[in-house]
Order: sequence, then C-alpha cells, then structure tokens
Amino acid sequence: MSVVAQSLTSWVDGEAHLDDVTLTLEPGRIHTVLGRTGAGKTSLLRVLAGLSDVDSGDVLLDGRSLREVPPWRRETAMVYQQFINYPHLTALENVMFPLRRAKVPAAEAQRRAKEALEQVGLTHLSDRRPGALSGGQQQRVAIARALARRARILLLDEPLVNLDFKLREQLREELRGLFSGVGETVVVYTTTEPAEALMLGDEVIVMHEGRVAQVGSPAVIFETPATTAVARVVNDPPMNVIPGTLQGEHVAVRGLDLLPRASHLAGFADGPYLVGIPAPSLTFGTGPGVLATITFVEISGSETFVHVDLQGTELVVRAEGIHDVSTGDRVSMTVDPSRLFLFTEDGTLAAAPPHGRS
Amino acid sequence: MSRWPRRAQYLLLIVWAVFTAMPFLWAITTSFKDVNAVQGHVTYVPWLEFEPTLEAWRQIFGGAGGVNLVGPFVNSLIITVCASAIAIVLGALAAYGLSRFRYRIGPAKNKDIVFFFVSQRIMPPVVLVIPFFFLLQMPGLLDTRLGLIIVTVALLLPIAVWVMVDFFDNIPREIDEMAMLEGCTPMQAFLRAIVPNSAPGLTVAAMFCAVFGWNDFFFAFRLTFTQVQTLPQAVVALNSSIPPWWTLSAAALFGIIPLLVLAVLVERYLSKGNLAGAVR
Amino acid sequence: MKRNLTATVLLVGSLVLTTACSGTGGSSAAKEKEATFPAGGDVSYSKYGDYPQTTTKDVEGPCSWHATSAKDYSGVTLKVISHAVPVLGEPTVLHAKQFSELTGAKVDVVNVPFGELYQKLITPLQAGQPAYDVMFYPSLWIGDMAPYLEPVPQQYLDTAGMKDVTKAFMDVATWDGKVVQYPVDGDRHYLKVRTDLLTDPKNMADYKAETGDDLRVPTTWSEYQQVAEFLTGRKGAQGEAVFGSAEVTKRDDLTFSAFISRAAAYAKHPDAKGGFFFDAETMEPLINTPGWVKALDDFVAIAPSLPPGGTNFGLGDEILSFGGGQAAMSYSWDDAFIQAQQPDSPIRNEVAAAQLPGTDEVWNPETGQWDKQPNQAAYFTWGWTSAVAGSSKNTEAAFDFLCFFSNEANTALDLQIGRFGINPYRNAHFDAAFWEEQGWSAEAATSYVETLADMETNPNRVFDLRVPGVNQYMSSLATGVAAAMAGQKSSQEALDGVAQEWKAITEQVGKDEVQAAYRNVVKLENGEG
Amino acid sequence: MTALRRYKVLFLAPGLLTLFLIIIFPLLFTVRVAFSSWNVASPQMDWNAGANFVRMVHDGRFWSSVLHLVVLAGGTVLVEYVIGFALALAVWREVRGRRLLRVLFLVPMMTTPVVMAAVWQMMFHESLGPVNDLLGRIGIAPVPWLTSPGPAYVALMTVEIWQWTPFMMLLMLAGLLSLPREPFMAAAIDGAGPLRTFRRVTFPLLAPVSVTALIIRLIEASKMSDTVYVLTSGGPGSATETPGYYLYIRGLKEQQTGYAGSLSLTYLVLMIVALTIISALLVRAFRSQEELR
Repeated sequence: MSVVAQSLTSWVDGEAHLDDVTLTLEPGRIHTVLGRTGAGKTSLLRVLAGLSDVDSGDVLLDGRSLREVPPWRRETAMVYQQFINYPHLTALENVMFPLRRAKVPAAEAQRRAKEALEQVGLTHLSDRRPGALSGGQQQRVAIARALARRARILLLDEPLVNLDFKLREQLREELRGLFSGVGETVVVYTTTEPAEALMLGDEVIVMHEGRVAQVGSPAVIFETPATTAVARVVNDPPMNVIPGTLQGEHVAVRGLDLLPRASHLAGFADGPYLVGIPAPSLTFGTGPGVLATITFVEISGSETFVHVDLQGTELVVRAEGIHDVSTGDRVSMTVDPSRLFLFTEDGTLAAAPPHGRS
Repeated sequence: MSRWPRRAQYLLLIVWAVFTAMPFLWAITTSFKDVNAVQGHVTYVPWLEFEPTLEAWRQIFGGAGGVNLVGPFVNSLIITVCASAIAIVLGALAAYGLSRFRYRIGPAKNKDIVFFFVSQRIMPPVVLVIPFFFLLQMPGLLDTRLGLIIVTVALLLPIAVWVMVDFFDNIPREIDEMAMLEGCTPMQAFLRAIVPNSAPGLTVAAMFCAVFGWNDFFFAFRLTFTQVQTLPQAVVALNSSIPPWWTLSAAALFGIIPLLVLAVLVERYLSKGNLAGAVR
Repeated sequence: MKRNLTATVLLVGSLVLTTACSGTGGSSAAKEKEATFPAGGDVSYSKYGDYPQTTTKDVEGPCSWHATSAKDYSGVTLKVISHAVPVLGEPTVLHAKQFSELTGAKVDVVNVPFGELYQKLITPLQAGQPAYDVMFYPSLWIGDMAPYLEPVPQQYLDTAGMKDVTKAFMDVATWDGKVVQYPVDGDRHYLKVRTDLLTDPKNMADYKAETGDDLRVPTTWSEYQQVAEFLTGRKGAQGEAVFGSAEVTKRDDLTFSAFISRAAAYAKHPDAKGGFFFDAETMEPLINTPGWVKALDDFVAIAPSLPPGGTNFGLGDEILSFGGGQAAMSYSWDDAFIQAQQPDSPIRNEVAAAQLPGTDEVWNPETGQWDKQPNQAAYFTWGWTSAVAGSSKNTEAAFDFLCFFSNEANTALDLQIGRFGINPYRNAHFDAAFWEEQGWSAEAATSYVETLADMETNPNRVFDLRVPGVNQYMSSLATGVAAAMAGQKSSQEALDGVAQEWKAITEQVGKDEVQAAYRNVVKLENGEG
Repeated sequence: MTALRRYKVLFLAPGLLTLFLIIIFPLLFTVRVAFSSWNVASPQMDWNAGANFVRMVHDGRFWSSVLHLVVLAGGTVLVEYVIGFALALAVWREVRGRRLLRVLFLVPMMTTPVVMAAVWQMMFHESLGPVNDLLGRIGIAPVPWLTSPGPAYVALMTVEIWQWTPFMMLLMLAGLLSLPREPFMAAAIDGAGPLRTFRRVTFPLLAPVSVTALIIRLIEASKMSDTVYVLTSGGPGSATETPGYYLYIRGLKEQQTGYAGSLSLTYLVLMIVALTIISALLVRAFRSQEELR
C-alpha cells in the first residue's frame, strides 16, 4: 500500500517546479520533506493530492496510476500552512465535513469528530467558528479534521510555520504523539526547519531546486549530506562551504590559516575541493588567529549566530549563549579541523567527520 | 487627530448630504403640485406658497390620465429579478472558474477573458439595439419578458463577473482545494465551501445588477411594443409636450423604493466590514 | 444546487407569465351584437376619471357610440401606439377603454415621448414585425410611413365626419392620391398675444413715444421684433416680469417647425410654383436662399427678448411660458393658447390669436431677387394623425376604432380638454359659440376661430417637407439653426451647411424617390392636391 | 487531469458562451452594416465600400463630440474620484449618523438616469427652476444653465457627479474597510499626522482599487447620452454633443443605420485604444505612488 512517485516533472513558465522526482512513500512512516522555500515541496504535495498536474511522470498507489484520479477521489487529507477551515462552519462541523462527504453516518461522524477534537484539546471550543479562534486553535481544528478522516495519504504543508515560536515547539511535540497512531497512512510533512524535519521524520527527503537531493534517515542525512546543497539545508545556520585545497599535511582554506589535515581526510588526493565548515565548529575569541570583521549578529533562543567577513569570505559562526559582540568588531577565528566536511568540486560528498562528533 | 480635519469632515458630509438630498426634496414637493404651482414663479413650501394636491400620486396608481404604474412595476420586478439571478448564477460560475483555473482560449488568458467580459460595457447601447432587435425577432421574443430578460442578462453579466472575480480572488483558494480533497467535486466545493462564504460579494453583485437592470430604459423601450412595459418606460411615457412635472416626480420617487432595500442591505455588510474584497 | 434551482424556477415562472400575457389576436370579422348604447344617448367622460361633467349627445352615424356598441370584437386584440400622456396619449387611452367596453375588444396602448416615437414606429415596420395595428404619429412622416399603411376603406371616407374634415387636412392625409392617414387632429402655426399688455394705456403711450408706431398685434416679423423688445422687462397686471416672446428653440425638440413659421413669409412667394424647400425640378435646396437667411437673422436677433433659458425652450417650455403669463407673444401650435384659456389660468381671456406675422418683402427663387411686396403665408404644420398598419390582421377593428375615436361626440368633448392636444379639423369646429360655451370671452373665441378659418382660405400655403427621410432633413436644419443661434456660425454659413447636407441626404435616400414625393408637396402648396 | 478540465469548462463556458452568443451577432452586424448605406428609405445590406468612413472623416460634429466627451467624462470621473474618496474617508471612521449617511449617499446611484435627468432639468430651468431662484435670492444673476456652453457643461457634470459619485464612494469605502491595520499603527507610532498618513499609507494602499474604480467609471461615463438628451439636446449649437448622443441621433432618430454603424465601429476602436492607454498610464502612475512609500 505504498505511494510511489515516478519521475515527476512539472514546468511552469519555463521554471522547473519538479524535476524528475522519484520517491517511494511507505505507510505508517512519517516522511518529512526538507527544503528551502521554492525547493518544490509544496508542488510535490499538490501533485500527490492531485491538485496540480505534471508534465510527465506519474503517482502510483499500490501500483495503480493516480493520474486520472481527481483530488476528490484520492482520499488525501491536507493541512495547510495558512490555517484553512470553512469560515461558515463551527469547529465540530468543520471536522465532520469530510466525514459526511465520505458518507459516514451522522452519529458516527460526530463521534469521530469529537474524538479528534479531544485529541487536539479543543473539546471546549467545538461550537466556535474559526473566526472566533486563535491561530493555534484554528490549526488544531485543521489537524483534527485531517486526522479524523483516517485518509490513506496525509499531507502537511509547513503546518507550524505561521505560529509563534513557543506554540510551534509545543505543537511539534504534540504532533509526534498524534502521528504515532496513524497506522496505515502515508504521512508527508514539509518544512524548512532542519530540526523539525529531523525530529519528526522517520525518513527525511531533502529537496533542492525541484529535485530530490537526498533521501535517508535523519541521522544519515545529517551526518553524511550527499551534496553541498543538502549540507546547507540540513544545518541551521547553513553550513559554510568554501573552496579549499588538500596540500600534504594541511588543508588550505581561503582566508584561514593552514589547518592540519584530520584523520578522516586522509586518503584523498591533494588538489582543490570544497570544504564544509559547520557553524558550530567555528569559534571566535580575542586571542591570536585570523582576524575577521563581524557583519551581523543574530540571537536565536539560547544561541548566537555571528556572521563574519573573513577577507572577502562570508562565514557563519554558531556560539552557545549570548555573546557581547557587535557589528564592526574585529575577532580572531579558530576552526576545529576534525569537524570539516570535504566535497568534490562538483559538490558531492567526499568525506564526513566521524559519527558522534557533530 | 487635530481639529481641522475633523471639521472638514463634518463640513463635507453636511454639504454632500444637502446636495444629495436636494433633487429628492424638490421631487417630493413637486409631486404635490399642479400646473399652477409650477408655471409663473418658483414655489417651495406647500400650503404657504401653493396648495398641495395628491393628484399626481393618485394618477400613478391608475387615476385619470391613462397612467398606471403598477403593471409596469411588476414587469420591472420580474425582469430585474430573473435577469439578475441568471446573471449572478452564470457570472459567479464564470468568475469562480476564472479565479481558480488557468484558461487559454487561443491567445487569450484569464486576464484577457475577464477583460472580454468587462469590455462589453464599452459598447454604446446604440450599437447593440438594432442587432438585438433582429436577434429577438427571429425566435419571436420581441415584446416579451423573456426577450428582455435575455438582453438584460447580457448587460448584467459583465458586472457580475467583474465583482465576483475580485471577490473570489480574495477567498483563499486553499478552502476549495481542501473541500475537493475532502471529497467534493469542484462544483460541490464551489457550492458548499465558497458560496456560503460569499454573501457580501453576492449582495454587492446583486445590487449592481439590480441597479442597472431596474433602470434600463434604452433596451426595454426599443425591444417592446405594447405588451411589456417596464417602469422607466411608463415613467418616460409621462413626458409629453407639457411635461407633467408632478407625476414625473411622484413616479421617480416610487421607482426608487425597491432599490432602497438593497442600499440598506449593502450598508449592513459594509458596517460589518466584511465586504472586504467584494468590490476591488 | 440551490441557487441554480431558484434561477430555474424564476425563469420558468417568467416564461409562464410571458405566455399568459401575450394573447393571440383573432380574426377581426365584425360580428353583430345587440347595441348596448342607446341611439342619441348622452356621452360623458366623467365616469372615466377626473374629467369635466360636460355631456354631449351621441351623433348618429357609423362611428357613433350606438353603432360601435353593436359590434362584437371579443377575442380581438388591438395594439396601439400613441404619443406620451397627456397630449394625444391620454385620449388614446381613454377611447381605447371605451371602445373595449363597447365592443369587447382588448386594446393595448403604449405611450411614447415625441423624441422616441419615430424610431419606435419605423424599426418594426422596416423589419416586417407586425408590432402595431393602429399608430398615432405626426402627419409629416407620411413619406416614410406610406409604404406600410393600409389605405382608408371607402366606407369610412363616406362618413359624415370624414366629409366635414377641411380640405387642408384631407390633403395632409393623402399620399399618391390615396387617403392613407385617418384625420384625428388639425394643426397649424399661428400667432398668440397677450391683449392685456397690448391694450394697456401706459404701454401704448410709451410704445408710441419710443417708436412712433401704434402698439398692436404685429403683422410683420420686424414689428414682432420691435414689440417683443419693447415689452421685455415691462410688468404685467400682478406686477410679474414679462418677456417679449416665447419660442421653441431647443435643438432636438421642434425648433425646425418654429423656424419654418418664421421663414414662410420671407421665402414662400405666392407666384413661385416651383417649391419652397427645394427647386422641385432640380432638387437643388433653397434652404440657403436670402429669404431663409433673413428669417434666421430674425430668429437670432430675438434672443434678448426671450425669457431666461429661452434659447433652449422645448414645446413644453413654450406652452408653460406663454400659458403662464411669462411671455407676451408666441407662435406655434394651439397648445399655448388653450393652456392660457384653461379655467384656472391667470391670463384667461386676456389673449388673442392672429395669423403668423408677414413681411414687407419676399424672395422669389424663380427670378432670384427680393420682391418689395407685403407677403404672408399659412403654415399647415404637422399635427397628430393616425393610420392602420398594412401588416395588421385586424384592419376592420382598427378602422372602427379610429372611426369611433374621432366620432362627433368624442371630438366635441376632446376639443374641450386642452391637455389632449386635439384641435379643430372639421368645418363644424370653426364655431365661436362652441368655445364661448366653455367660458371663453367672445373676443378670444372669435379671434381663435377666425384665425383658423382664414388659414383654410389662404392661397399662399406652406406644408411640411413630406418626403422620405424627413427627420434627417429636419434634424440637419435644426442643427444649423442652433449653430447660428449659439453664435457658432453666421446665418448664411449655417444654412449653406444645411444645404450641403440636404444634397447629401437626397443622394442617400434616393433622388428620384425624394423628388417624386416632393412634387406632391409642391402640388399641395399650389392647391393642386 | 481530464476530470478537473471538464469542471474547468463547466464553470466558464455557460457565462462566456451566453455573452459571446449575445454579443457576437451585434458586433458582426455592426461591422457589416458600416459598409452599407442602410437608411430609412432603403433598409438593405448593400455594399457601399468605405463611403461611410470617408464621410466620417469629414464629419466635424463627430470629432468634436469626441472632444466634448474627453472634457465631460474626464472631468466628471476625476471630480467623482476626489469627492468619492473624500466621502469614503469621511464615513469610514466613527461619525455620528454614519449608517444613515452611507445609505443616503448610495441612493442617487439607484435612480433611473433618464428620469432623474428630467428632475434635474426642472431644477436647472432658467426661470421656473429652484437653482436660479435660490441664486437670485442671494443676489446672483440668473445663470444660463442650459443655453450657454460653460454653464451647460457645469450642469451636465453636476448631474453626472450627483448620480455616480456614490458608486465611487462605495468602491473606495469597500477598499478602505479591507485594509490591514498594521501600516496605520506603524504610521501612528512614527507620529505621522493625518495628512502624512493619508499620503504615505492610505492613498498608496488604495492604488489598485483606485485604478479599477476609475476605469469602470470611465467606461460607464463614456456612454453619457441620456443626460445630454434631456438637459441640453446637445446644445447650445452642438457644444455639448457627446458621441453617445450623436450616435443616437444618427442611428435612431434619423435611422441612418449604415452611417451610424461606421461611427459606432470607429468609436468602439477609439474607446478600446484610449481605455487601454489610460489604464496603463493609471497603473503606472499609481504604482510609482506605491513605490514612494
């Protein structure tokens, strides 16, 4: 009962929204699709739902083509990033709507709707219309509606992106619990947030510019990103990728001092490469080292992202805690050479640091 | 807010209210006059300056003078309601389609199709009326309500499409997509998910349709002979070589009543602030 | 699908109603029935609404109430188009109601304002759509209408009422030797004046002092101008401001008729038999010859003596202006005079009628020069007429309706109601006693009746341009006149422009056709009709 | 997807076909009749090549009527926009009697133009109308409202403005009511006064509504004819003749169907070109406003 996407390709106005996307989606597992805005995530969901057409390729359900099956016969549920409910119906009626359309008897539909609302903790608000609910509550209704249907395919398109930080964390936790009971449903969940994708996904699909860049378990994706693009997408802040060369005992990276060649980089021929420097592997201080200029400071929760200019190269540093630095300050940079990634010049992963070190 | 904009605001409102009301006040006083109160010099105040008479009002409801506005009123009502209803149904369907799907007819895309609809309003009525005459003559629809309804639909459809396209554009398309995913065909999605949320837009469209339908004189006049008289025709038929200003005034006032109801309805939606994208 | 359903219900509903309302006209073979109206009974309109209590005796004849009530037209529907209410429209509706009661016929009347009547009539006629059985319209359209009209059957021509119609109005109803229009009204332009102002001693003395002439009813257009200028700004009996003249000047109203009145004496030479508007031989327009130009100069010069807005007066404004005592003089149809004579009028019996002013010289188009001789012409302008459409399936009922419409009893009552716009057209109507019975003074009644009767005997006659396309010619003329009055062009330039357009119109409509029709107009003028 | 495509057609086709069927015949008829000499005496579809168009080129009345329209329609729509916008602003925020005023302001739009023009004709009647009478009472000499070109334009524009400003107000008010609150709060925090707020926030935000409203009104105003007919008959002379009215005279009053056809066709082309240019200009003008923010 799996869903198979076969070479889905879709062009709109000369731009590829989907470019030869092939995937196998298994029931009972949560597939998170990670990618930047415009990577093709939403397009993929819309094609799976039957809302958008493809130029070539097909979607198979249990080996049967869905190409001529219109959305209303696909048994697909969807949760949008905007909190979409029917404004003229109450929360309960909203959840019942798809059940009634599926010819579930009224009493049964009501029972299931109430159950779903209880699951998302909205029993007390079931008579309110969406207009009278907060954003988070509205999204809970939408999720309840999707869950109550027990559809064969459940699609969630960045469902948490429009919520504020705290609510997002909270709902993310709850989602894990809610998804644990999906049983025979194929769940596809898109997000731009690496943490969300890695935390929720049984399998992570990284998309980049309409293509599938890598598919794998969260650990595989994070520890061995197949390409520089994946490496950037699965890290927050994105991994720094800078041209460099292997020279005997050293790794030369533009702007930085010669670094010692760590053990996982042994066995590669000297020559030009792309060097991946994870933001946490960089540290700055006042001691000796290469001087860089701070161009921008971002404080994100308990961490600080510091953007620096290193003789023409832009780098991002992730530091724990709050640091008292400001734009224009000159700081010295140091790198942990054992945490470097190595990519060939065309962006394919050559070497990753040993597990457990990132 | 400083004070002068506030004052300017009140001044504007008062001046415009007076200006708007003036012709109505004049029509109201005139409707109680007779020929002697009209010729010679200008009079305003009943009893003081002229002897008021109910003659004009009696006349338009079938008094002497061969005028009776009740029949034409009913005709106008039937034609306006039917034509507006058809125009809104066809217009809403087309507007929904144009708002949700990509069309391509030859070189024309959605925007061009909307323009095609709206551009029909550019046609001067004179261009249309003679061809309409022949068009209705063939199936024998001249001088019938059905004939007028068909023609009126053509005049109203552009307005309905224009209002509704913008309105639907402002309803998130995810609502009807979701309805489709939940088992509705596009038609059911439209009827069950969109239409129930379109009351403001439909009301504005209905108002525009009713206004233009109700007030059409040009086509009604030229496509009927003796069997179907609409209200504007019947009022204009009072415009003889000695124009009976009083009857004309009474008739003009009488003709506004049904539309007042719509004005109040539209205002209600305005107050609630949910006309949002209804007219953009 | 609720909305669709509603629409369907409405659509079906309207269809049913439409079908229900469009009754089918049956054949009109007159069946006889028991007469319901007694021979010689009293006829009164009072039961039909707010009409005078006057009664009159039904005059025996084929068109009488009695005779009509013996006809059975049940199942017949007559479709009638007439002018707006009240002028002609109101009597049409009234007589339709009466005819319906007497015969059982269904008579549907539509009333149409003057400006729209032509298109409303001509479009279905040309398209072959049998829209109307009976049509009431201005008689000058005969050239466009004639091909679509049913000639009046001999039996109606033989009725006493028809035989009493004056020669001028029988001529008006005739086309190519056949009577195609059924006379129901008589019209002409003549002069109306306020006698109280003209006989006021102070006015008379001041006028004498200012001009050296005696103040009297003007007999020439230059005298009209002089009197109008003098009276403008004087005060009336109640101290109201008075203006010299009220004239129809609104471009697309009836300005062309007013202008023809002013041009008649300058341009209609009694000895010139070759045409007034055109040279009938060459169809060269005469509209820009010196006689017409002089008349337009006069028309432009009167502006300061008109009431405020007087250069945009429609016929209605003219009627109210003179009838309400605002203007001292006026010329056009009877309406303004009748309005002044209404029982509640402030100037009742202070008015007199007279022939249109004349001139001291007249242009002779045949010699191409001015002849210094007094001249005056009678302008038999268009009036209301009626006809039966050739496409009508109910011609007998239609003619019976017109016959009833214009029977002696009805006409006697119609003439008394000013707003009906029905004016004397039978010899019997030129009777001062009849008007005195309505409360008119002997002077007013006599001047009115004599003016009308004298026109009938005037040998120098002008008729309208009764040719196909007449509205194009008149529209062009009115536009030229308006341009001169607005100061956009000189009189000569304006009329030269009109002449150019007239030539083009003649070409478009078809020179032979226009010429043939125009020859008939010239015959009428020359009394050879 | 075939199923979806079927529905796509189902939505648009009924309306589009209805309009197409009803409109295409008149259009073809007009094109054909423009090349014929169809008139009252010979109502036939003959072929007179381009004679009508040659005549039109030399028809000064037609071309000057187009000029009149530019002044009349342009002027009225501009005034309507300014007043309509001002009124919308005035009844947008809290004001005593707001709901009553809103209804009152909508009413003129609901009246039958040809009938209200007759009422206005009486108002402007130079000796029997209240306008001159009231002016007289405050010592102003009677104005020749309908007999002198200048005042006649004022009178015509007054009637049009009276009737159609409500339309403008309704559109602008609906636009105002749908505006987001944030920019206004931001402006308030910046300490912007009402004028600045209007210039920097309200006006630019309403730019798209403004363009639509102006275009729609221009389309409707370009057909101006009833008011002219009733009030001035195109006079004095032909100073207030509009193309709509001139077409009416030629086509219906004089029944020169062929010639009117060629005029109509030319007028239609002129209108479509003019409106396309105007809307492009408006969009550009308002866009630069938006960028100013």
